[in-house]
Amino acid sequence: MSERLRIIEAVRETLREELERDDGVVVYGEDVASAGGVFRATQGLADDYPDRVFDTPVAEAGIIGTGVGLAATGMRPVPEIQFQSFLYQGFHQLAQHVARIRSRTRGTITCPMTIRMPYGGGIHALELHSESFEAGFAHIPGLQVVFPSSPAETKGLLTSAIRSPDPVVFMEPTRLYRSFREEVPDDHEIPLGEARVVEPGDDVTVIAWGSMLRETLDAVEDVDASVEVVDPRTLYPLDTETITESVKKTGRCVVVHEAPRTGGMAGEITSRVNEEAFLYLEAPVERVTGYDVPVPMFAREDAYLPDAERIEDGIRNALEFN
Amino acid sequence: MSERLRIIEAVRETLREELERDDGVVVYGEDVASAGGVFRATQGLADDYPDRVFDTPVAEAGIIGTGVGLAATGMRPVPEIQFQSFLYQGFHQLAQHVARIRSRTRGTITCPMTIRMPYGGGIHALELHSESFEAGFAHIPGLQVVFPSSPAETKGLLTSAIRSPDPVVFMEPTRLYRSFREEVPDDHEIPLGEARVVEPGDDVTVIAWGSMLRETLDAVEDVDASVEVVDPRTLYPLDTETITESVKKTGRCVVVHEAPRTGGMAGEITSRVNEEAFLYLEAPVERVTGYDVPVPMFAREDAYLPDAERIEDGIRNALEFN
Amino acid sequence: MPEEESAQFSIESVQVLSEDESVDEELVPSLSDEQLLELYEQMKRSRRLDERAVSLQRRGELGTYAPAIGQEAAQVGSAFAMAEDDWIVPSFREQPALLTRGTPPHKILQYAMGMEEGAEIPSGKGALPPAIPVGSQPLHAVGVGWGEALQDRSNVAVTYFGDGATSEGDVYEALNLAGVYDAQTVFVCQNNRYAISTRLEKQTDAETLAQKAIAAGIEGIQVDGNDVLAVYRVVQDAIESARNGDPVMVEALTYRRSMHTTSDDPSVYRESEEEAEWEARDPIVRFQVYLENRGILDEETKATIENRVESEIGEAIDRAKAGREEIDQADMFEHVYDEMPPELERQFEAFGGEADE
Amino acid sequence: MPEEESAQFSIESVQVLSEDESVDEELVPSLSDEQLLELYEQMKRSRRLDERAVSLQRRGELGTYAPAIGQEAAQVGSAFAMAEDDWIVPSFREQPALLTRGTPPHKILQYAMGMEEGAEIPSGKGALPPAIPVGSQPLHAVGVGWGEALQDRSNVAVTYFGDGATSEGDVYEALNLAGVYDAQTVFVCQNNRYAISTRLEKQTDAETLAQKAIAAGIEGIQVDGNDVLAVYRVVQDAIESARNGDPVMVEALTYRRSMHTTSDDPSVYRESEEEAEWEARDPIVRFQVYLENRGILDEETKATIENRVESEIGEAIDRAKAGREEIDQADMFEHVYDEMPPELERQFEAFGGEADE
Ligand SMILES: Cc1ncc(C[n+]2csc(CCOP(=O)(O)OP(=O)(O)O)c2C)c(N)n1
Ligand SMILES: Cc1ncc(C[n+]2csc(CCOP(=O)(O)OP(=O)(O)O)c2C)c(N)n1
Ligand SMILES: [Mg+2]
Ligand SMILES: [Mg+2]
Repeated sequence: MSERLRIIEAVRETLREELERDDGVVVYGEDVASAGGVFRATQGLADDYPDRVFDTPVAEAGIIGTGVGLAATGMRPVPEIQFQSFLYQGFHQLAQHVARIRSRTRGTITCPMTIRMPYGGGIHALELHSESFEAGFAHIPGLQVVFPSSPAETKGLLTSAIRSPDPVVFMEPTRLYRSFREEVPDDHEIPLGEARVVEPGDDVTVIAWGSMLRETLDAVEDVDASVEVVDPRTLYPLDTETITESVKKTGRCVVVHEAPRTGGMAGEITSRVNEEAFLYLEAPVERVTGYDVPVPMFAREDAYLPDAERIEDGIRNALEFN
Repeated sequence: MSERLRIIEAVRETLREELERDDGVVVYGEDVASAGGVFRATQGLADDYPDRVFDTPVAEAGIIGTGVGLAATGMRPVPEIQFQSFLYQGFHQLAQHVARIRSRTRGTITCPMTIRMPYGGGIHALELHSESFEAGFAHIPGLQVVFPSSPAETKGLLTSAIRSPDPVVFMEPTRLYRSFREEVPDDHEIPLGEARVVEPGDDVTVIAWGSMLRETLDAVEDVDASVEVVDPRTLYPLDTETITESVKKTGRCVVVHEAPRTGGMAGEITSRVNEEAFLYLEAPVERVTGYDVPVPMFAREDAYLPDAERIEDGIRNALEFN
Repeated sequence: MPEEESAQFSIESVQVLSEDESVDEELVPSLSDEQLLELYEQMKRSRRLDERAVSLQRRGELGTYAPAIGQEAAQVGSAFAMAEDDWIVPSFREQPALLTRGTPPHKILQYAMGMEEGAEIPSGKGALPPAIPVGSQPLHAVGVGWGEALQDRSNVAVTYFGDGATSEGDVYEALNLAGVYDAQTVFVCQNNRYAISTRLEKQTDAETLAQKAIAAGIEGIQVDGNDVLAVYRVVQDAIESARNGDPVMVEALTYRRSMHTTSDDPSVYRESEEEAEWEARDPIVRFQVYLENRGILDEETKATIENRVESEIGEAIDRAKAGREEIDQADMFEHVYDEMPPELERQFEAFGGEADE
Repeated sequence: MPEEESAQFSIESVQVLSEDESVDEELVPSLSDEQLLELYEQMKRSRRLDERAVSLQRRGELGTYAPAIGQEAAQVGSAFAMAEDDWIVPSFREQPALLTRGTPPHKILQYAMGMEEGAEIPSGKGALPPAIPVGSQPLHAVGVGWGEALQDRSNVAVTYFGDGATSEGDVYEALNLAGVYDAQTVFVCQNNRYAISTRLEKQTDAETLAQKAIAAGIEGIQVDGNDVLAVYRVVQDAIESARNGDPVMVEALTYRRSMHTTSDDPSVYRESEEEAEWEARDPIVRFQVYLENRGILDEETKATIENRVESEIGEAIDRAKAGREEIDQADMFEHVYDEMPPELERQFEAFGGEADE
C-alpha cells in the first residue's frame, strides 16, 4: 500500500521497516531518540524500538568508530550524523576503518553501516550546516555514496543501503526534507549503482543529484531544447554506462553540483565521459557548481548555490558551443 | 652558495633558514624534536631552536587545532604530521577552521600554517603510510596544496609555503626523501601556483607531480615520441594556463597520480583541459592512476602503484587514439 | 604496592550567594559598587538582547539563534574577570561573554543575520570568532595560550564550551595539551544540563565535568554558575593560575532556561516543572536581590539600566538591519585567500564580480 | 557549598610478585601448575618470535616490525584472563596477546611480510585485526562490548593501546562512551613509557594514566605490567566487571625494552642505563624465578619449552615464507566490496585480472 510522503517521512518509514525486518538494525546518533532527530527523521522510533534506537553523546568519531565494533558483532549500524560537516570529526574512523576493514581482513570482517546525514544548503542554517563533500567520500575506496532526490527515491535507496553488505554514506538533501510529497511504494528497493533517466531528451545531457536535481528540473522547463536529465543516484559506484550512453546520444553534457568546483564530482564525470564518449562530444563538459569558496553564511548563501538560472546558462553554453 | 642535497635535507635546511629568518616560525609534531622526526627531516633543529621546535603528544587534531591558535597570536606554525593518513585524525580542524578562519572573519584572523607530511607509497611501510588524498584537500576552499618533486623544488616551494599568508598542505614524497641529490640554490622561492614544464615536447602532454613525476620521467625515456612533461607543483591553485597551453600544442594529455582513480585530481585536470582546450584535444585525457582500492599492504603495493610501464602504456594510448 | 593507593584527587565546588540569598562574606570578591552594577547591567543587557533576538527570529529577521538565557552569570562573571589583553575563544552561545568583552550588540545580531561581518575581529586579536563545531574551539584556546607563552606575553585565553562538548575528543585533547604545554588557558565549561535534547546523564557517567581535568593532570573546579560572584571569584583565580602556566578547567553549573536554538522545542524532551525550578534560581534575580539587600540597587538605578539597555539594543537592531542592506554578495570571493587565485578569479568574473585590482 | 569537596577519587596499584621476588600470597591468583607454565611458555614464545622477527627484518624478509619485548607479562597475563568467546581488539604491537589468544605465529609473520592474509579473522569473530592508527581501536572495542550487550551475550572486548595513544581524543571518547553505554569492554593501556621517542612526561601532565578513566566516570586501576600474576588478577577482575556492564581501564606499568619498530634507533633518545634498569625487571625472568622457587619449573621443563617454541617458530617462518610465494597480486581488487563495482572491474581487467564469476 503506497503512501504520499515527504522525504523526511520516507526516511522515517524506511528506518521503521528495517528495524522491524532485521533485529540487527540499530539507529543511533545525537538527539535521535528522545527528540527524534533535529529534523524529526527518527521521531517515534525510540518508542517502538527502545532497545535499538539511541541518543549518543556529541562525539562523531565515537559514533562512527563504535559502529565498526557493532558491525563486527553482527549488527547493522545506521547512525545519523547531525549535519554532514560534523562527519569530519569522525573522518579518520570513516577512512581508516569503515572503508577498509573488509580489505584489511580479506573480507572476514565487514562493515554494513549506513551513515545518514543531511547535506547541502538552502535552508538558511548556521555555518557548516550546508556542505556537500561527496567528492571526498567517493574518493575513498570501500565506501558507497548515495543521494536520494525524492521521497520514493529515498525509500528505495535507503532500503538498499541498509541491506547492503558494505558501508554507505547516505546524503539526504536538507532542503528537500519537507518540500514536496510523492507516492512512495511499499517494499521498494533501488539497486545501488544504477542511474535514472529522469527526463529523456536528445540535445543535451544534464547530470544532477540530490537537491540539485530539483533545480535542474526547474531549469529544464525554461530551456528551449530537448534535455535529457540523468540522476546518477549513487556517486560510487557511478553508473558510467547510463551517463555515457546518454552523452553519446546528445553529444553535449552539463554536470551540476553544490560542492565547490575544484575537485568536485563534475571532474570525475567529465573524465568518464571523455574516456567513454570522446568522439561523440560536441562541446566540453560544462560544469555548474558551487564556487571555490566556503559556503558562506546565509546572507550570501543564495549567491553561492547553483540555481535554475545558472543551470540554464550552463545548458545554453553547452548547446551553443561550436 | 648552493649545495647538493637530498629532499630530506632540503626540508631540514629550509626549516632551519625560516626558523632563523622569522622568529614567529614554530616547528612541532610527533617525535620532531628529540628524535628529529621519524625520517629525520627536523634533525638538529631542536638543538638550535629549543624554544620553537617541539615534540607533541600523539594527537593530530591537537596539532592542527592548536596551530590555529598559535597563528592567531602571530606565529607561523609549521607542524609535521607523521604520515599523511594521520592528518585524518585532525581533518575536522583542517576543514572547519584552518581553511575557513580567514573567510569566517572576513580576513581579520588568518592562518599562515604549513602542514608538512610525507605521502605516498613505495617504501614498503605499514598500512596507512602510503596514501595521497590531495584531491580531497584541493576540494577544500581556503587551502593550498603543494607537491615538491625534487630537492630544489622542495626548497623553493617550502620557503614560499611557510611565507605564504594562507595555509598550505605540503605533501612530501616519502620515497624520494633520500633517493637522489640535486643542486639546491640558496634563498630560493618558487611562487605557489606556477607549474613547471619539466621537459618540452610536441606530441603529448604528461602531467605528474610528487613522486609520480620521477616515474614519468623514466617512462618518457622509453617512449618514441616527443613528450612534454608538466609538473603542476601546486594542485590548488592549479596553473591551468600552463597545462592548457601545453595541451593546445600537443593535442593529447595524460595525467598521472598515485591516488585512486575515482575522485582523483586527474578528473579536475580533465575538466579544465576540456573547458580551455576542447577544440585542440585529439584524444580523451588519459588517466594513469592508483586503483579504486585501499593502498594494499606492501606485499601487493607495487602492483597498486603506477609505474613507468603503466605510464608508458598510458602515453601510448593517448598517442594512438584516433 | 602490593595493593595501594597510588593517586588521589578531589573536586571542589564554590558558591558565594546561595539560592536563599545567604552570603558567604569571606568569599565575596572585592569589587566596587560600580563594578557590581556593571556585572548586573551586562547580565540584563544580554538577557534583553536574547529576548529581542528570539522575537526578531520569529518575525523572520534573524536565522537560527541560540539564546543564553539562564547562563548570564556564568558568562558575565567569567568574562568580567579577564584583563584587557586576554583572549576570548567562544563557541556559539556566548552573547553575555562577548558583550562583556565589548563586542557591540549589532555585530552579534549581524552574525545571526547570516553575515560574516558579525564575526570580524577588527583588531585581529583578543578574540576568536564564534564557530559552530561543538568542542573544536578549546584547542584554539590552547594554541593561543601556548603562543602567548612562547612570545613571553602574559595574556591568557578563556574558552567557553558546553556539557555536551565534553564528549568530543577535541576537548579532552585540549585539556591534555594545555597541561603539557603549560598553556595560559582557562576552560569554562558551562554545564547547562543539555546538549540540545540530550541530558547530561546521557553524555557521561562522570559525576562532575570538572573531573575531566583530572585526566589531563590539570586543576578542575566546580562553581555555581548561577552565582555571578562565585563565578567571578573562581575564574579570576583560574586566570591568575593560567597566567603562570597552570591551566584550569572550571565547570559552571547552570541551566539553559530557554530553547537550544530558535529551531528547537524543549517541550519535546523536558518537563515544565524542571524549567520552573530553574526559573526560581535565575542568576539575574539572585544577584538583583543581593544588590538590593546591599543597598546598591534601587528602583531608580534599575530603571536607568533598563532604559539604557533597551535603547542600546533598539539602536543595535536598527544598525544591524541597515548593515544588512549594504552587503555585497560578491564578498564571498574576497576573503578566501589573501590573493584571489586565478581559478577563483574566473569564477568571480563569471559571477559578475569585478576584481579590486 | 560555599566551598566544599564535591567529589573524590583514587587510583589503586597492584603488584603480586615484587622485583625482589617477594610474593604477596594473598593476591596470587588461583591457577594450576599447568596454567602457570602456560603463562610462562606464552611469554617465551612471544619473546622468541619477536627476536626471530627482528633478525628476519634485518635480512630483508619482513617489513617494519614492532617488537613487544619487555611487555610480555602485560599482554599474556591479560589475554590469558579472557574467556573463549571474548574479543581481542589489538593495536599493532600485540604479538604476545595474539599468540595467547591462539593466532598462529605464521599469521603474525605474514602480516609483517605486508600480507593482508596475516590479518584475516577466519571465524569472523572473537578478534579484530591489527590496525595502525594510534588510539583508533578502543572505539571499536566499545562498539563490540556494546553490541554484545545489545544482543544479550556476555562476551567482553579487551582492547590494547599504549601510553601515547591516551593523547588521542578517540581514546577518551571510547572510555566515555563505554561508561554511557555500559559497554562490556576492558581497556588495557600498556604504559611502556614511550611513544616512539616521546617520553610519557611529554604526553600528559597526569601522574597516572589510569586516572584518564576518572574523566569517563569508569573504574581505572594500575598494575605492575611486568608482573604476570598481578596483570592476570587485575584483568580477570576487570573482565568480570565489564561482563556486568561496568567497563574498566587498566594501566599496566611496563617498559618497551627494544626499539619502537625496526625502523627506530632508541639510542637517539634514551640512555642505555635506563634500558639496563629495565632489563633487570624483565617480566619473563621475574616469573621464571618465581616458578623455580615454587618448584614448578626445572631445567628439563625449561629446555622442553624452549625447544618446542624454537621449532614452532621455525616452522611458522617456513610456512609464512611459503605463503608469500603464493600470493596473487590481483587479490587487492577482491576484498574492497562484496561485489566488485563496474568501475573497479574495468580497472581489474586493465590490470590483467580475470573476474571470478
Ligand atoms: C561537531 C558538532 N557536532 C554536532 C553539532 C550539532 N550541535 C550543535 S549544538 C549541539 C549541542 C551542544 O551541547 P553543549 O556542548 O552542551 O552546548 P549548549 O548547546 O548546551 O550550549 C550539537 C550536538 C555541532 N554543531 N558540531
Ligand atoms: C593516528 C596515528 N598517529 C601517528 C602514528 C604514528 N605512530 C605509530 S606508533 C606511535 C606511537 C605510539 O605510542 P604508544 O601509544 O605509546 O604505543 P607503543 O608504540 O609504545 O606501543 C606513533 C606516533 C600512527 N600510527 N597513528
Ligand atoms: Mg549544554
Ligand atoms: Mg608506548
